[in-house]
Amino acid sequence: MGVVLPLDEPRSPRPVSPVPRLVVRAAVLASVWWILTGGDAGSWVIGAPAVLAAAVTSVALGRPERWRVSPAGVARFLPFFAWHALIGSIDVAYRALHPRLPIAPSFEHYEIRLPDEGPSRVLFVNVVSLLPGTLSADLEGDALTVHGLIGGTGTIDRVKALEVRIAAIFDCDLSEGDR
Amino acid sequence: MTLTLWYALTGVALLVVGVYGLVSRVHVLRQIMAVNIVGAGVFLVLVAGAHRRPSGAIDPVPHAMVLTGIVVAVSATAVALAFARRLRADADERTDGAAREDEARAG
Amino acid sequence: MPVVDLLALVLMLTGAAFFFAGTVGLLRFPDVYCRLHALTKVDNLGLGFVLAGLALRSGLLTVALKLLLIWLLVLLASTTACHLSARAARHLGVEPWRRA
Amino acid sequence: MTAILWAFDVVLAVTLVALAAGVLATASLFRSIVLFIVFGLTMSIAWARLDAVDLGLVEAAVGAGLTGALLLNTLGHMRSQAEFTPEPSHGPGGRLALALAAGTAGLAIGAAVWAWPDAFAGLGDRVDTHLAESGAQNPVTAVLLNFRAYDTLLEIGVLVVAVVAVWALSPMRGRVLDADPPGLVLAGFVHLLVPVVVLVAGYLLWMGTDAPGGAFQAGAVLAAAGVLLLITGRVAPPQLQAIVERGAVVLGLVAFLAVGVAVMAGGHAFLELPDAWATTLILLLESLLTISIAIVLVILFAGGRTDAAHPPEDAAP
Repeated sequence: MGVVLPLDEPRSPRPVSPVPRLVVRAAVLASVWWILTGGDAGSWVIGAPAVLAAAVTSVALGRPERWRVSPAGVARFLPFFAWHALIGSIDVAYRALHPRLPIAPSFEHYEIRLPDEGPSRVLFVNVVSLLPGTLSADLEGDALTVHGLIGGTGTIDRVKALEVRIAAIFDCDLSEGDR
Repeated sequence: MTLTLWYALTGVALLVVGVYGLVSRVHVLRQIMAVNIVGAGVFLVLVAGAHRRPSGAIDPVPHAMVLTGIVVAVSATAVALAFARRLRADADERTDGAAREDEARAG
Repeated sequence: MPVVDLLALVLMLTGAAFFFAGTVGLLRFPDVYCRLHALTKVDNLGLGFVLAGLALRSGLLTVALKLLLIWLLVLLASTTACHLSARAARHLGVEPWRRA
Repeated sequence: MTAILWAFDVVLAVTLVALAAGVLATASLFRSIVLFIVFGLTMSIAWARLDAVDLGLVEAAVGAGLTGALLLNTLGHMRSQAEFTPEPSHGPGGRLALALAAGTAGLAIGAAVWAWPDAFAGLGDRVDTHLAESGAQNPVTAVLLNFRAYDTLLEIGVLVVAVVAVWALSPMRGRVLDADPPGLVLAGFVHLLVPVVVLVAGYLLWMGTDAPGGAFQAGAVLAAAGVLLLITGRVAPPQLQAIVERGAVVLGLVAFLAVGVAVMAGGHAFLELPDAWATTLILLLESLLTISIAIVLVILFAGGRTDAAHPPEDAAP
């Protein structure tokens, strides 16, 4: 099962109604407001118009996309991310403090298989920069340039492993990515 | 030395640096930044002075004035920058015009 | 000192240590691309530890959630800034460093 | 603990002065502007140290963020050869004279500051006495929107005048803004961030009545979102010809005047908020001020008028 979040369906023949998107985003933003104000009931005088304005802004800025988030994918991704972000930081910190500066930087190229322009790609390209030894340095179409701090084939392997995890969050099929 | 005095003197130091920069620098952008630094120094003196209430609370009136001051400073900066851009654009136009005349005369 | 406060202190000091290492990396790494590794990864983890310590000290769920929100926004902003900096450097033709 | 705090104060003060000197001494204007932005952020730490959280918020958003964006934008307009300008030297004698003059003025002001009495209540006690009837728990907001509402009225007037001045100076011919398409990562960032920024502006507005925050902070944060949309090409530069934008610019000023005059019907002086209505009126005024401040700051950033008579040419240099 997956929660249907309103966004994109690039090849959808019919225009997608913005109303469900608006409702879902307003709900998400309302919970953010709740967090900000610590659940102050009186704050909704400003909160309700602010949430509405934010939701309308969000819908107006996005393309009429539709995407799904798989809770199971998220549940598997979070510990993966936490662990690798921790390892990644310790690794860089170690290399920065090491007297001989053990780094061998190089640029590597990677063909992204995640669907075009969707939120999964944005998440992917951003998270690459937080994982051990990899940093997304450029993006042209499907071609991602990764800066590896240690070089070698490990860089691409880690990026590929991450892409699979991201695909699981958004229920994407990576095999049809080479369209 | 109290907290008030320390930060007020820091504000005075910023004021001195800013004034010196304003009169010694020539590029208009740097002069605009110098004025902003002078402003920051003055604001710092005012707010440091607001920290002297025996109760330990702050005096909100200088705070409100400085808050107003920061917003007025950014509008003044924007107007100054608009002047700078206009001067630059007019200067460019003159040079372009002169270059065209030169070309016409040569050709 | 209560155990919670002690744990919070340890978390915040760990965060500070990461910030220190990140800054050392910024100063020691040879080119813009390597420096971005230090800033994006190490400083953000340091911030995460500091915020975790603060959340623990506050002992309030809403404060903890607010701090988590701040951390996520900083992560988003810094990975975006990192990508844009690296991209701009590449487009400007900044040569990557190679070990001589 | 106090020793650590003193060490912190010393480091902060030295950093501030060194950054200010760096801004003025660095040869590259770009670096100079970056140092200026860092200076603004460091100032906001100083505000926090002086218990001026309201100011810290405004300084970070306006002093560092918006002023920095304005400066960078202008630098971009001024063509690249302006970037490195050797500052003509005044000669050692001239520089010494200037430094002596500035230093003497500093010593005089420093001496005046040194002579300050250690304890000085200022107007703080009077604000505290009347805080309950101001309609706001945050004394800074109480001063801004009630006790000294005149100042705020005139300030929003200054903002409107600034827009008119900028507008009169520069019909936006030539390059409008960078035509570079934002790219997937930046577009995704803007898409996620801007709605949250709108929400945070609302939050600062709501908080302002009883904690640090208020119309200026909220307006500045909202303006930052506007600037982000502008530089990533998501919205066109404000069209001042459009009645909506002109209306938004003067909204705060008009509302302020209207409230100021309306209370006179109840036998109050101009801008003297009746106690029973104060909270509602402050929130209303602050909401409208937020919108005006945000739109004014975005227009100041866009830095010129676009209208039918002067359509912006394409961004080709």
